[in-house]
Amino acid sequence: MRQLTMMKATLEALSGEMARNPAIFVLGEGIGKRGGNFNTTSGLFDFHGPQRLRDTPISERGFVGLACGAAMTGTRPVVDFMFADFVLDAAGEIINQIAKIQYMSSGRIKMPIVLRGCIGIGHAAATHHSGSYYSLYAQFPGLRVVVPSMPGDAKGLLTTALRCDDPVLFLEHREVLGLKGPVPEGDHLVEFGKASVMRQGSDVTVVALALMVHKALAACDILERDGISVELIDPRTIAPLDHDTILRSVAKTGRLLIVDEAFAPCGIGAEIAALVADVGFDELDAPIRRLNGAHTPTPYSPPLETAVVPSTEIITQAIRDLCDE
Amino acid sequence: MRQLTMMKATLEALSGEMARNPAIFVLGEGIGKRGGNFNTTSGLFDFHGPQRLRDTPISERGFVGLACGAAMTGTRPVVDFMFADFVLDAAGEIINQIAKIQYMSSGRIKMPIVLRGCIGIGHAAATHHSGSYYSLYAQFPGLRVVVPSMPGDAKGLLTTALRCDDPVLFLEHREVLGLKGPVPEGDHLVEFGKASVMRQGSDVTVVALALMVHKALAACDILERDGISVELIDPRTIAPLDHDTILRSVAKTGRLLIVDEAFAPCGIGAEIAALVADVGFDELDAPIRRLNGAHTPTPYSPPLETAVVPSTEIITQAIRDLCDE
Amino acid sequence: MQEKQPFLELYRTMMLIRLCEERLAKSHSRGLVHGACHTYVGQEAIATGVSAHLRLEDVVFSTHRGHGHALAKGLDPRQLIAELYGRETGCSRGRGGSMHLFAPEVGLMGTSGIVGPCILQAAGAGYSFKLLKTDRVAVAFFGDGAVNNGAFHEGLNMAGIWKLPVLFVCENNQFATEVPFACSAGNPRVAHRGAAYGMPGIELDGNDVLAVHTAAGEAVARARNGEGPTLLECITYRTRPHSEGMGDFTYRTREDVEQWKTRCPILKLKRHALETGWASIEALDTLEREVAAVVELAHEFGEQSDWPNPATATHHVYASH
Amino acid sequence: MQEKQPFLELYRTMMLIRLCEERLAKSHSRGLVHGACHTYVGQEAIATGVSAHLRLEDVVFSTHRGHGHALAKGLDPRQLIAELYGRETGCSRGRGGSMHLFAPEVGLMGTSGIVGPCILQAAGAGYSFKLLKTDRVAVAFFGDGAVNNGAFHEGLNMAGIWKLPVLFVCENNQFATEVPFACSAGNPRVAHRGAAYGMPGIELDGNDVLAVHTAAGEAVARARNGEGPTLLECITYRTRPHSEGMGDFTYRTREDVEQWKTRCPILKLKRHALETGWASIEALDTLEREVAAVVELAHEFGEQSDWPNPATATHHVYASH
Ligand SMILES: Cc1ncc(C[n+]2csc(CCOP(=O)(O)OP(=O)(O)O)c2C)c(N)n1
Ligand SMILES: Cc1ncc(C[n+]2csc(CCOP(=O)(O)OP(=O)(O)O)c2C)c(N)n1
Ligand SMILES: [Mg+2]
Ligand SMILES: [Mg+2]
Repeated sequence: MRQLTMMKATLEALSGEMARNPAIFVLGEGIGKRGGNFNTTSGLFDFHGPQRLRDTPISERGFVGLACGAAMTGTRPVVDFMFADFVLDAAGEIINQIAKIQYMSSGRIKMPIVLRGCIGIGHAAATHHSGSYYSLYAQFPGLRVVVPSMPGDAKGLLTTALRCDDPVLFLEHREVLGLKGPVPEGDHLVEFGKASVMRQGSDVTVVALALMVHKALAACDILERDGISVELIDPRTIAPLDHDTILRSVAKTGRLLIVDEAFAPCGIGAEIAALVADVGFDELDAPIRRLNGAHTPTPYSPPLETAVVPSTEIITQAIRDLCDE
Repeated sequence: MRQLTMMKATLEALSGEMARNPAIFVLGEGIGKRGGNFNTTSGLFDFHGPQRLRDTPISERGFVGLACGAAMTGTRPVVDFMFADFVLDAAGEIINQIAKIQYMSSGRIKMPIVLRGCIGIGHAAATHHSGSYYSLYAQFPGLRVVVPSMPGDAKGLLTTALRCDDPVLFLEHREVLGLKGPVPEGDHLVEFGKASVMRQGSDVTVVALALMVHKALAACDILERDGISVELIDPRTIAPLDHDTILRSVAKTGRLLIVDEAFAPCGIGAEIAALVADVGFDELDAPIRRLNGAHTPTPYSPPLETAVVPSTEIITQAIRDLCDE
Repeated sequence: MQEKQPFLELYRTMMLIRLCEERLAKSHSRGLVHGACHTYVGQEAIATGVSAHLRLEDVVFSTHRGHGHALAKGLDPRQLIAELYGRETGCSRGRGGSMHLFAPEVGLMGTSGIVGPCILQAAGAGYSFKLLKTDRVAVAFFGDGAVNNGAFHEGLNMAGIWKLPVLFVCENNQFATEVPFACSAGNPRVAHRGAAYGMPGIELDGNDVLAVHTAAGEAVARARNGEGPTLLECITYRTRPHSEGMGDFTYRTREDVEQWKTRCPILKLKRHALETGWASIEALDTLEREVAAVVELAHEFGEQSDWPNPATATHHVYASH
Repeated sequence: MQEKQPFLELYRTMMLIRLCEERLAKSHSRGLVHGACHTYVGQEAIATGVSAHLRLEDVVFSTHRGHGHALAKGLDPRQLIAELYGRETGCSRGRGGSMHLFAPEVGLMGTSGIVGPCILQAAGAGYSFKLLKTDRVAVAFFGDGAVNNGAFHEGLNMAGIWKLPVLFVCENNQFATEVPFACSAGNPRVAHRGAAYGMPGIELDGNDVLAVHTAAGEAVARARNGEGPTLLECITYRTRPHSEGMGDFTYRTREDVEQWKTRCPILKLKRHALETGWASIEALDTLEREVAAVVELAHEFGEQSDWPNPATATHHVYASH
């Protein structure tokens, strides 16, 4: 299969859906002629013009709230945040409005909106351009939260998002945007709530997200040479979260490590641990471990930045330690 | 000891500290002459006047951001949200500014700010006046998160907050505001990160927060009659979270239930479960259980509202079930 | 508007709002209405004058004080009252209550317990209507309190630069809860703000339904013609407390309130009817009795309706159920 | 300002900013600066003219384009450059980088990677100063892009109603990244917005340091005297790309940029010096050479400084360590 970057893969999804559905439009800063800070809309302006690729003022709360009203009235907005950090100013619109209006209206109003943006530490981007907010959004009923790690999945998940009547947060790790992988041509959908088993294994289950999937894959390679067989799971969507795949794997391995670059407290790692400590308790042969980014604002300086993100070495060691438990 | 409502207890703390420290001022809607929607500043305006009890426009983001700048420059703002729901519009200021500036400035700027507001389901307040956001804030480094259940604790914790150089979210459950309990006179401090063991017991550990503490207490009474001995823990602050007290209790009982009115996914219940499933794993005799409010926006109609909050009966049953595991 | 019929319709709508509100106020004190209840008494002319120009497919976004907007847009009073009584037959099926009224069937896209979002959502509806090349119009109703909120600034600006078909209707009743508008706005003339966003801003007597009707007619026509948004500032006054059960005379005087009651929008239209002769006192009385009967029936309907089934409490969180 | 000395100081400060920025741009392309780097080239007159009136204990809050504000407020260029190089000796100890400069010792209370907050924080500092009964002053520097943000609206309004000692300095360089201000603001005259918030709004040539200096002097005096805030709109232009390494001629022409370079604030002051004779070309050249040496030393200092210790990466998250 052809290899594309995640950036190209999602552009293919968006471009295909925009051609198919005239009700889709994109809102964001620099997503018009400029084609998006991360090339998320590259080339689309020439086809679809300014109404469907709408450059906005720096009014994050405003255009997220505007997108909410648009989604309620027959169109399908895609809000392109650039960096997800910027959109905390719109948390009220997302959590109190977008997430709740289907419920409040007893399902008579739909909320087909995609909120996408870049997350993750890297490039010495420092603390206002590196947050990972997926666990924040996953707390709230009414939202779907997608965190792809692979280009093919990203295309399939974004296509699903663009046909979904629920609001979807689509959060793309900056350090993954440029990675290549196989991407199916034409229509390609990946269902929400279905994890991807990236490696099959029997000794230990590792659940990882976004960039951590790639680092964990490297760890799997290293450990394989030492005869440690890791089952690596990428949930791909954390709301909904695929319970079955995780529980089935732990039933097989008896051991679970969750690797997440984002903060530990009340994060998706805690949620997965709590799930398994309840429903999968009898299958466990060892404590459940979490490995997270350091609990600190992201520092700028490269050596500090490196120190706050779990590395392949640290992941490898954590898996070894868990196998020794 | 004299019995006061939580409302009166926190007013005593605030009023004492405002007398003691002229740098404290309060910002919020209706906290001036009106004395606060929940009487949080009742009577203080007459003593301290409009500069220290500042009625604001409906500019939640604005006055939280303003308080941030004030805290950086020699004063100690108390932001009174009324309902914590309203302050999602200020999430960017809290998460990207208030929480991060001590770090970014290498500790050369302090951030002595208290952000307080009402949380919790009740009074048919519906979905824009009933959220519990403590787990959201607990995810982020740089913030302290206090969730009192008892009037005496509330006084002691608010006093600590008002002398603390870190930003503190002080979130008061609406249905607890009017409950009475013993409150020490004069200076009274409760340290952050120290849980309160509300009941000692040996069969099962229950961790509960805010209103759920009161419902769990009722459950303890019922179960005691049946010979089930519950150890009930109120963490009081969830950031920092008192690991030791929880782990020590589970070491004794071997069983853990977390009761939290707020949403389950990525909530404080998940965090506590993950903690115990790791560090306390060997002590566990049964799966870790969580009991949460339903994962839905809060409905208005009383029978629906009742249905989404864990009741004493449901808590009692969950404890029984866990003891049977 | 030269004929009688539209005048009578305006009168009927205002009367319907007034009597519903008075009924709800009574029911609130009897415990039939749960949660908070912000009535629209005194401000009826605004929703009425604006909505008279709206088609079924036009949309309205409103606030915590939204009963009047809902009724004026065509919500069946039975569904309004049943909603506040928490019943399954309410417009939000009991999920919403006073501050969360949804009836997309009649273009009521929601009232909100949070101040501000309605402005942005109306801009968004305007965006849809423009993109879909319809001549539909969106309206945001909001209080003076919302003017100081970032949503006002960002929403009006986007509507201005993109020429969206939206009416921004500020109901300046001069207080946000108990805080006078003049204390919270650096410039208390709301209409003047239009200029900052490149749109006309018009100040009106919000207690004069004919004035509102005329100005809104022009603004709606502008919007439908693709000429962009308008900001209407309607000066008015609520003659009941901020919400039912709250005190009312610590921040304003009884005299002020009584004085404003003499400027009641319904009385004003009645006087106009009698002075100019487009309706007789008997005709107006008959109409009032009819409306009272409708409200009484709506109340009975609400009281007799079923409670929602608790087993459905988590339905409709997502589109798929 | 009649004597030479202050003129020379303004010249020196602008030159320091310019040469630091040019050094940083070079270092960025060499990989010495990590992350994004937004230079202030072309806008030097604004930070310089305003900060000339500020005392050490006055405070400044700034944006992503904050190097100039930091230097003008008195940050040692060594600490600036070391910070961008990611070193322990940087003003934020390597934690911040270009967009997060903190130096409370000289009243630099932070630059921010998020557009908007600096406006609110400056208002907050003004609140402190007023409550503490000092005559200190707070300044927010921000771009035209921030004007459409809710923070502008809420922050200016509060400063206006409470008469806070704050200068709101909008550097209107006519673009937010690549979007022309006229496309994103319903009314592109920023200074006119002052009226909405009850404060004077003054439009100036932001490339004329003497004009900025005069207007800022009056605004600072107003603030110190308890007369409240002022909005200054300084019309300017950045003559380098939005940030280092970005393209520059898709949204504006090379000719436009060249044209604006002829209006360089430093050249302008130089011309003024030579025309009116308050400084000779030799004196200015000497000064330039001195500044160049300072910048070169700062660069060396940065390059030779230690990296921060990774073991300290989580220090200072809370006050207690
Ligand atoms: C964002 C937000 N902040 C605060 C509140 C609490 N609140 C409810 S109504 C109200 C006053 C609103 O005043 P105004 O907008 O003038 O409307 P009015 O009540 O006068 O109709 C306030 C502060 C809220 N609902 N939302
Ligand atoms: C809230 C927020 N939204 C978007 C961005 C991305 N961004 C960084 S700089 C910039 C343009 C800012 O323009 P302006 O305020 O005019 O400042 P200038 O760069 O022209 O100095 C944008 C959109 C951001 N940093 N913060
Ligand atoms: Mg009002
Ligand atoms: Mg600019």
